[in-house]
Amino acid sequence: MTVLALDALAALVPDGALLALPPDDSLTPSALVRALIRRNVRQLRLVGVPTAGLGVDLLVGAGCVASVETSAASLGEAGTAPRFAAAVKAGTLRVIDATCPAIHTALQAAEKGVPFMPLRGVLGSDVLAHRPDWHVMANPFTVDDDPILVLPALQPDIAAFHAVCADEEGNVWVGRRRELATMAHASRFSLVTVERMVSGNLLADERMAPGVISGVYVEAVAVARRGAWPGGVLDEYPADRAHIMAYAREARTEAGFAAYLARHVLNASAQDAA
Amino acid sequence: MTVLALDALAALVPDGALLALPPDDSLTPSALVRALIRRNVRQLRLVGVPTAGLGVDLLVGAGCVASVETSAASLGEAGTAPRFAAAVKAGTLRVIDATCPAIHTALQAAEKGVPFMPLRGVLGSDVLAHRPDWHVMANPFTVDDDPILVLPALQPDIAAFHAVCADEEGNVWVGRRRELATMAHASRFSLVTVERMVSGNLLADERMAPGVISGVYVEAVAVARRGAWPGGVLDEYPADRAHIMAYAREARTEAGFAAYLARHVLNASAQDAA
Amino acid sequence: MSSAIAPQERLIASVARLIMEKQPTGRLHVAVGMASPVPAAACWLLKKSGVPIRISLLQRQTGGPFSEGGRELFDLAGQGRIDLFFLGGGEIDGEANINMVGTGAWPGTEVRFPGSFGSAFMYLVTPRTILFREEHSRRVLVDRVAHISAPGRSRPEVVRRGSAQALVTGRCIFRFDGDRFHLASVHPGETTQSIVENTGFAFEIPDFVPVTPDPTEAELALLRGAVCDEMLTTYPDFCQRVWGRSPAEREKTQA
Amino acid sequence: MSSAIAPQERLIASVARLIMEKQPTGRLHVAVGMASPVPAAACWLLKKSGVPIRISLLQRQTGGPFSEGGRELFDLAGQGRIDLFFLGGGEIDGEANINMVGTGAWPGTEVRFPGSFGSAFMYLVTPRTILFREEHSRRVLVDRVAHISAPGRSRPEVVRRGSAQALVTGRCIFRFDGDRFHLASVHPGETTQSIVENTGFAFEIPDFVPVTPDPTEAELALLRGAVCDEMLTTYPDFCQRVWGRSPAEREKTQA
Repeated sequence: MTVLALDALAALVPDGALLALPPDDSLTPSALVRALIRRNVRQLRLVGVPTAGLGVDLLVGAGCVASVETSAASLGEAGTAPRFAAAVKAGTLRVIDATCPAIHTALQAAEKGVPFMPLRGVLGSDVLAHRPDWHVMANPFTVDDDPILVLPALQPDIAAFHAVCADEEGNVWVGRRRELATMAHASRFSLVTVERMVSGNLLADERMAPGVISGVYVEAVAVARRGAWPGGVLDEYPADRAHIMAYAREARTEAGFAAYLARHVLNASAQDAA
Repeated sequence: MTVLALDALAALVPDGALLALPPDDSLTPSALVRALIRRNVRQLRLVGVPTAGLGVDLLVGAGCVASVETSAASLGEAGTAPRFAAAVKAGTLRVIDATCPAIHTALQAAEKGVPFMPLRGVLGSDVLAHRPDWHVMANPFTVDDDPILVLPALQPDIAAFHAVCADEEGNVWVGRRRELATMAHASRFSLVTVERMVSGNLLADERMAPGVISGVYVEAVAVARRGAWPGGVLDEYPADRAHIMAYAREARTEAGFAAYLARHVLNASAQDAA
Repeated sequence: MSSAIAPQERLIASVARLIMEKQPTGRLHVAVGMASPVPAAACWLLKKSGVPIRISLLQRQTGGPFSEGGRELFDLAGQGRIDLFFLGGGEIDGEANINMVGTGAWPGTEVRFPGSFGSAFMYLVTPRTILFREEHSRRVLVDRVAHISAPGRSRPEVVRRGSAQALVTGRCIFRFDGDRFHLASVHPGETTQSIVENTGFAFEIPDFVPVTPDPTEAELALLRGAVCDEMLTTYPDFCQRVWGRSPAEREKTQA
Repeated sequence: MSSAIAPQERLIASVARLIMEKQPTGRLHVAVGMASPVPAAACWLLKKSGVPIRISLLQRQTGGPFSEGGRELFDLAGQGRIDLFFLGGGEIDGEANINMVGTGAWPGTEVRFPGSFGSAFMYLVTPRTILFREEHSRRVLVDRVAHISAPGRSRPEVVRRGSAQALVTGRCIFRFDGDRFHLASVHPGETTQSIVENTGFAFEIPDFVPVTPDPTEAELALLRGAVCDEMLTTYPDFCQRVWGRSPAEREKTQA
């Protein structure tokens, strides 16, 4: 594990990477997303775990994205993800619709190193009808007619997320957001921004260990204070609802989005690197 | 969730229950095991998650057990679990041999509410040859010849374990021992002994929440100070190796085991209830 | 006497009554998804009334009921441990199919809705679902959804624990019998005729259609007090709109 | 000059050399199971020598490398993220099959061993396994194990990342070529003849069989110092037996 500057962390995401991102309320790596846009990354294949928020909308609007696999794209109370919706309408974005537990389950399959995992429900949904990569099989444990969905393992190239802190071993603390652990375990490696570095070993502290993702999975870390903003971080700072609402309004138009990018992303390297 | 006396907690385990227990190094509920022997429980079907230790050996030796599903029965550095080994030799115990990740996986299937889950490895092991309830199927995601083990969901009636503390909502803190969470989630309900009760809500505390098993799964709690003894509890107290070593020697004979029971189990209700 | 009853207050009380209609033998566990202030308020109303209900709210500023991350809700539901869930949809049809994906060609080239979230799973594994959609128009309540995020009915061989119990809208309450919707009550100001005119699907109309009852005085007091208190940080806009209260005001009151 | 080399010290150094034989491109991740002091010491020896090795020790008094509980090791191994693991066995045969279950009828009515632990899984999913068993006798090293906890070889269609690299005993080191064991070196005091006499399975004997080398002075110094320090709380009995040190003594030294 190495500690890098934010832009160096962003440089570890190659064009075309299959990149897993958490939604806005789950330690979303907003500062890294902005750095990725500044570095002009292209053809990302994103996975919203299990949904997509502002970060995905920014990357789509900035032209960095080839496809998005997700259960939903939404800004929460602020409504539709505007650039995502516009790209779907324009046909410029490949959307691979899923349903939340299917994303968790496919990642759990990768986490365990098994090629598939079953999931109840979903049969009869058009989500399934549009997923030729998903199979329906007969439950092998009953002689009854019992069709069940099986999902192929989903192994992202990279999981990116924000955490409260990292230690020198690359262990990072995400607290109760354990869906991030599944995502990190399932991915080839993780890139993590943190509020701060701490000394010692987080896994040696019985109080902290349960909320830790082991450095085994972490390729590199960058300090990005308030790096989830405008998302929030557990009880450290709340989401900036006013900002998200303003974004939702402004990004309805291409021009508004361009203005937002110019103001908050392209000229913000100094502030994100702080 | 209700807070009960230890004996009242033990009374919630009916004869014949499918009861999941952690091994000695993973918050084992030793005080509850002793209470179960005192209440003369019979025909238990135990699951050692994923192995069996002193608690299982005591229950087997005291004649409380019909079957044990586990990956191993061992006292660690103290060697063989003596009453378990004697019962296997005598043919009085039904042993259902498994392998550690198979037990974790079968519990994860129950946790997710799916009827089965696959696992790599195991093919060619005689463990599989003796498990008619396990199936080998063709991986449905490849046209190659790719046999893979699938395990049926394992839903214990009851998960019993020790935790550091419980709050009034029945939330219990087990720290990093998250295999207990899988076990608790997979079981119909959990019975938990704790070192102490705490006020407030453990799930509302971002520092504690990651190590919490939600009260959703917990039927009842009893305070049992040093309730894992002779097992240890995280950094609160270490395992009592000398005691376990002495048990391993003494329980080699029926008479020695009876003497141990009389000294440490049958006459110990006052001390366990303290 | 209370000030005028807000439409949302009536909806909240209606949802609360529907929740209480079929109680399981154990403690009722109700989960509420994101962006669902009316269902959340209905749960809080019951809890503040002393009903031993367990609420798992997915949308919270901090804290939350789960320690396995967002996955735990779905695992619980997969086991059948969530008794009741709420779903909405950009389109809902007469077979209780819901469309959260969009209209036009897949994946929503005409209008893109946010997406299916967990609906394709939750609708089948949860014993009861209350459908809630405030907008009641032929745009939303359609004869046939453009795409099925989650089906209202399943073939007999498909494992399914339940389906829609009812559909609550800004104009009325429908019940679902497993095949079709039945008009159960109309909100004040609506008539059977106005419901027919604004509904794109066919439904059963009983001989007598009651008016949806008002919340009681006790319910209103709870809604405007203890329930709003619980909702202020999670749904500030909703609380401002319905009750004219903001988190800042609460802090002032407490200070 | 050092005091006499303990047999365990030679075994530890031998295991350490085997670990270093085939390095992956990235950082080597070695996991060590319960009740495995020699493999654990070999890993510590490498780490204290400055080798960038990642060790995941399942047996620790407090703490530990994982936050998903014991399951995380198996998940990591399932993914192929554990490069090397150690296995032993009540019986080991010439095809590198291991028996951790017992002898007599299943499940071990003659002698019951503890059980298979994770072996049936780890042996197939881990690229390298070093077999370690200090007792070298015809009781342990048998022509054919009574029961196979984990097979040394698999049919070609079975997904398998690797098998035994070597078998280290109290008398010698065998290498495994995927089919058979080859005698690689004998410990001081042993001969090819003594190995044949004490081994129940057939194995290849090369023309020249070297003697297992002694640990170097530097290795001995590390073993008796920094390695023992790390092992004291986890394996107090082993440290007492091999190095005559106890945790209490360590506390005294540090105080």
